[in-house]
Amino acid sequence: MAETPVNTDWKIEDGVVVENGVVGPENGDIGRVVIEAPGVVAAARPGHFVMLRTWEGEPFLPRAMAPLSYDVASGRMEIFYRIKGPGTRAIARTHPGEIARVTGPLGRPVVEDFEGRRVALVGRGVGITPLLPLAEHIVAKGGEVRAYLSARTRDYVFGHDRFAALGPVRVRVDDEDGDEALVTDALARECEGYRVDAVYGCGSWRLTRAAEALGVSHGFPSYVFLESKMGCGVGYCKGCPARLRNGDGYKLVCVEGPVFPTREVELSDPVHGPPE
Amino acid sequence: MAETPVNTDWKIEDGVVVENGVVGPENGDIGRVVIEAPGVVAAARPGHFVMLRTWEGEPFLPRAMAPLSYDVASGRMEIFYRIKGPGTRAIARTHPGEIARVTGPLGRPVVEDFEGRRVALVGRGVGITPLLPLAEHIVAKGGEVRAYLSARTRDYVFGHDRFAALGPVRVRVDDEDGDEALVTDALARECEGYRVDAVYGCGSWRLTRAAEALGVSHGFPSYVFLESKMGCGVGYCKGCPARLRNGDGYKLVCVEGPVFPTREVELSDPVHGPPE
Amino acid sequence: MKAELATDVGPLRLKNPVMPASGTYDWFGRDPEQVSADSFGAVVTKSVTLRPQAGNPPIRVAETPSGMLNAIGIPSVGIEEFLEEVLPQYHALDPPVIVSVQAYSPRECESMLARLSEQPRVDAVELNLSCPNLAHGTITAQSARLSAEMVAAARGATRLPIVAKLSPNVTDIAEIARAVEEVGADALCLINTVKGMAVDVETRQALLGNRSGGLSGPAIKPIALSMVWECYQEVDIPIVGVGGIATAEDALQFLLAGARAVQVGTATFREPRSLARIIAGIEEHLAQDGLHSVGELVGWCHKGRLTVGS
Amino acid sequence: MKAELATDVGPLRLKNPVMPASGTYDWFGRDPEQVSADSFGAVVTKSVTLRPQAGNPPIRVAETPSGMLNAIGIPSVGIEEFLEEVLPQYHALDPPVIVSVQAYSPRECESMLARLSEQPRVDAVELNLSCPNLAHGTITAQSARLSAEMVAAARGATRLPIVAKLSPNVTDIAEIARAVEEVGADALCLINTVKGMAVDVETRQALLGNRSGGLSGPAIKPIALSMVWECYQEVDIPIVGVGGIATAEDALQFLLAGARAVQVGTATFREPRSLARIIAGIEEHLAQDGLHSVGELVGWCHKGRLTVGS
Ligand SMILES: Cc1cc2nc3c(=O)[nH]c(=O)nc-3n(C[C@H](O)[C@H](O)[C@H](O)COP(=O)(O)OP(=O)(O)OC[C@H]3O[C@@H](n4cnc5c(N)ncnc54)[C@H](O)[C@@H]3O)c2cc1C
Ligand SMILES: Cc1cc2nc3c(=O)[nH]c(=O)nc-3n(C[C@H](O)[C@H](O)[C@H](O)COP(=O)(O)OP(=O)(O)OC[C@H]3O[C@@H](n4cnc5c(N)ncnc54)[C@H](O)[C@@H]3O)c2cc1C
Ligand SMILES: Cc1cc2nc3c(=O)[nH]c(=O)nc-3n(C[C@H](O)[C@H](O)[C@H](O)COP(=O)(O)O)c2cc1C
Ligand SMILES: Cc1cc2nc3c(=O)[nH]c(=O)nc-3n(C[C@H](O)[C@H](O)[C@H](O)COP(=O)(O)O)c2cc1C
Ligand code: FES
Ligand code: FES
Repeated sequence: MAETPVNTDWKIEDGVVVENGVVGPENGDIGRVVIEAPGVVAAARPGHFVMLRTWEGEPFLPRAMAPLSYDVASGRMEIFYRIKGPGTRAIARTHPGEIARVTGPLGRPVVEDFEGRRVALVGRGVGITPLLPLAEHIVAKGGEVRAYLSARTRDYVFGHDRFAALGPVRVRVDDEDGDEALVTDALARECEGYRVDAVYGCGSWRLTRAAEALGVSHGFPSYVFLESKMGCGVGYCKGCPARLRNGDGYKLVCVEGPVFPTREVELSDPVHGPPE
Repeated sequence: MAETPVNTDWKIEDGVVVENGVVGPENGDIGRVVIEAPGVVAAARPGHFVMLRTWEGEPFLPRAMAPLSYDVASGRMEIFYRIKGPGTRAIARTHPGEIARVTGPLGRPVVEDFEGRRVALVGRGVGITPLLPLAEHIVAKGGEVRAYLSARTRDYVFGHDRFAALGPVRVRVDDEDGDEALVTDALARECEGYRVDAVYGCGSWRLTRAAEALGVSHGFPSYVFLESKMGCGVGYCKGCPARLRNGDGYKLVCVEGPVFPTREVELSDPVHGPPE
Repeated sequence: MKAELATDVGPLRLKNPVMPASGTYDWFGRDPEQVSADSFGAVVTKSVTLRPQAGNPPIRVAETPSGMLNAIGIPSVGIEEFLEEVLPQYHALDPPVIVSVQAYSPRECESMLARLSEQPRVDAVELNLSCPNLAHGTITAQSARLSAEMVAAARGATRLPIVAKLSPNVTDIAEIARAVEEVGADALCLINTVKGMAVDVETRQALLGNRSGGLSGPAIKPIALSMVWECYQEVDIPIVGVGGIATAEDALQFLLAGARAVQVGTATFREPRSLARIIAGIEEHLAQDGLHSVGELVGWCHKGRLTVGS
Repeated sequence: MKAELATDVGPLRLKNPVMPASGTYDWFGRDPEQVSADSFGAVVTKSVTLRPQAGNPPIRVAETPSGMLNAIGIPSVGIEEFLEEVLPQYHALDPPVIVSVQAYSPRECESMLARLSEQPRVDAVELNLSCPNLAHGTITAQSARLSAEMVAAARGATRLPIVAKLSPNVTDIAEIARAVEEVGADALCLINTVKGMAVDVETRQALLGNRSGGLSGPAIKPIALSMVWECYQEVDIPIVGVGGIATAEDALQFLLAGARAVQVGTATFREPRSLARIIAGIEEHLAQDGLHSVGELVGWCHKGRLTVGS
């Protein structure tokens, strides 16, 4: 089923919440939590995610989260979460010092060698976060990155300075640039004078589709970080299908993803169709 | 069904937890919580209880609690709880400042006039608590009280000094006097030189049965504060039956009790038979 | 714009679609201020039996994950005392009064309904076909034949609207639904509790006095929703949805699946203000979505996809 | 004193009574250290079908109060690839391997069991009779006749122990249990998921891609316990209990109600260490209660009251 063996190198760690709070002045619907779980942090690679549960009782299932950063020295990971349902509301209620059960690292990491390669990263909202570990990895491996980040407001361009330390960053925020301004327009312009070798999209179907179209016309591959409601996160439940583009069934986001070549998978929300 | 109309004078109050913590050095299985809920407190009479929920999510149902004291001036009630299941564990986890949903006051209060009457109160463990409001009421109404209190250790003789301020107190604690020493032995001795007009028992089937036997031989009535697993606490669910002694069906603890004449009801635990 | 909350359940007109479930609310002559049955879409009584009965021995209720088990056993004063002592009190209430009837045979059903038909303020009867204490061992609503016999007897005895309350413990709920529709039920009430059991590890015995009980509360909501959906496909009479409703969103899910009204049971035990909050929440939701009436939502699931966001 | 955790399920000898439920655990050639299938009483595979199939479209899982709905649809590589690629990996494991089989007809069942009987390391088969995707519209285990036909076909094709996994969505579980016992099932597995549905208020549609799904998790524990209890009264073959088990106490309740072993499904998704903890918890409980073996507890509920405290 899987082309490479399923990741079974995860652990379940009873980590501890170190910091937790709401980010930015807007609706108060984005939180940031820092969790100490040295075992998981030490093993994490770009593309990995974790299943997180900071609560007892309801909801029953843990929640998939892709950290913005892992700090091996302190054993800490930093997660931004959009507060929308019972799971993220429960995370928001957690106090420092309380237990955070973390299962991870999960999924297939992005482990290619990026020596000499130029990579564009296109992210929006909390979908920006998994791109930072990737950006760091690419630069560490001798590649170049440019980040194209989109959000509702400037507060939600997570990790902006850290991306900026790694390469050029283009930003579009709705409340300044308008809802219709796509950050991929900047990528489109820059593709004209600059060779791009690959693009990774996350957090917006619209931006990812735009990035894919640029890839097709300029001849570079595009990848997407997919999301799916997950039962287990580890390959047991078969509950996280990504619809394959050729109509040829499904792959499992948790063990065969979360990163897929865009040509393989359908780029639309299974419930709501194509949003934003 | 009921001889007097069902109590519908209760309210649901979103009170607030003011203090909460474990009591005494032993197992850490008794907690004390102070809740500010002025509306319920103002209306409470001896014999009343409340349904309490300090948690979101599980367990689904609130828990019946009989406060040790109500302070109208501060709008606060003081509850001692034995930590044994999910409900009391959830209470134990509650922090000051958090919401405590209180439905009450519930049940039929003890409203007799106690002018010139001498009342013995026999309680054990957290079953001591409902006796204090009754003791205060009796003394306020011109009666006399003697308290016969039993517990595992001295820390668990709740409200000892407040009982002592109202009348003589006899105490038996297991860790000093042994498991087999019944505080009702003291009552038995004192019944010899002293006229007792009534006895109220709470928190121990064994002590209540002993008190009843004394009542029968000395010719005074005995009453018992009954417990039952409750669904609603307000008479809707019919889930809290007290078995009538004559085999004549049931009464509902929440609306026809919790205080019953012992001659009416069976004095045994419906699940575990006669314990302690 | 104020949305219209009124809804029809067959011949019954309700000012809003929310009522208590039988056995989970009682009118004691007056209500605590925060409960106020006058605001309900209807009032449903605890099931009443022909003859007085005491109910089951303790323990009668147990908690389960997101729900509870009950083995109450329908304590009842009997129909005569009910008509004399209990029902007259309900005259003070504004909403329609639905009397829940527990009959142990079609004959009992007939005689109870005949008595109820003479009353001035009974607006409908709900036949509790789903009680597990029947003499011949099956629950009426587990058999299409027995259910039809009971409803037919009721139909012969009254012109009052008849709501047939079915059991989820069946292989094919639609079969039972069709059977009672055919003999003249005016509406379905779906679902009664699901058979369940709790074991006490300490005593090593069944926890409930009656051994098994009925599971209710949020735990069973997905089961109830599925049965409402199925019966909506299969019968034409209106459906009252019940099972695990605790919030306005829950209630909306039942309307979308095909219920014209809903009942709230166990949630009241956790929070006696539940019904009032659900009514307010539905109203708010309709306004937010720019809908004119509750009726627009009923059965929407069956219509196909609503396109949003594009 | 160390208590004996070993238990027999018919001809199958297990070192402890705890195994994963089909479709909720997979052996991928190795395990994370904290999971370790080697400590399980047995291993049960995800159901395998004769021919490859892709499974259902998204959304496949939804959360419900104290549980979840799934409409996975049994994605399967088909029996041939299963035998070639998947099963050989299981040889590395110590516990007995139970292969779950999803057949769409007695004929398919026969041919799959014939193939499985040739394998060296298949210790038993579990027949999933409770899948809602059958061509002719009913779940096999909703009909005593269809269930018996399937089990009879299996019995004719293999001498391996056969565990028949039944559906809770029936009027009378004991009837189905007796039917499969009669044609040679060696054990029962009770229960599969309960039919349920979730509605998305935003889209106003069924949330799951396949509309309805199967409810699992703690929410259904009381239902499963009740069915184990009932079947224990009615059949002589051993019962494997499953449905909502998340703690050692849950597992003990199933043993007391009559199960000889238990399966743990949804709880693993919340906490992958669940099985290990349940095994340890049972052992601890036996020691505390001074019991010599798990077997002493099995069916205790049916024996009458244990007197304590006096
Ligand atoms: C690999 C991976 C990494 C993720 N990383 C992050 C992260 O870093 N930060 C973050 O905030 N979120 C992240 N998510 C998403 C997050 O796991 C879900 O949004 C989560 O379910 C929220 O839980 P909840 O209880 O708050 O909301 P839920 O109740 O689960 O969901 C609320 C609403 O959103 C819908 N919904 C939930 N999940 C999805 C989904 N995956 N796709 C479409 N609709 C959905 C539900 O149907 C519901 O209407 C990630 C998801 C995946 C798969
Ligand atoms: C009127 C009244 C007043 C009360 N006042 C107090 C009080 O002031 N302080 C206090 O600590 N408790 C009091 N109780 C008891 C308390 O409500 C219950 O013990 C409560 O259920 C504990 O909740 P839990 O979730 O912790 O335990 P649960 O899980 O509810 O119970 C734990 C164990 O105790 C058993 N059990 C629970 N309730 C009862 C019962 N009533 N009789 C016999 N066995 C039972 C259960 O079967 C279970 O095995 C009162 C009860 C009543 C009816
Ligand atoms: C304590 C209790 C008592 C009940 N009594 C009755 C009854 O007398 N008649 C009846 O038809 N249903 C009775 N029911 C079933 C409810 O009316 C309802 O169908 C069921 O509880 C599911 O709804 P819920 O999950 O909202 O509680 C009772 C339920 C409970 C919990
Ligand atoms: C995601 C998921 C997939 C399942 N797949 C199967 C399956 O393939 N075959 C089967 O017989 N049962 C399957 N089941 C049912 C479980 O084996 C089990 O009977 C049910 O979930 C109840 O147990 P639980 O509450 O412990 O999960 C599945 C359950 C879930 C939640
Ligand atoms: S979430 Fe369970 S298989 Fe992917
Ligand atoms: S607890 Fe519901 S009637 Fe007493």
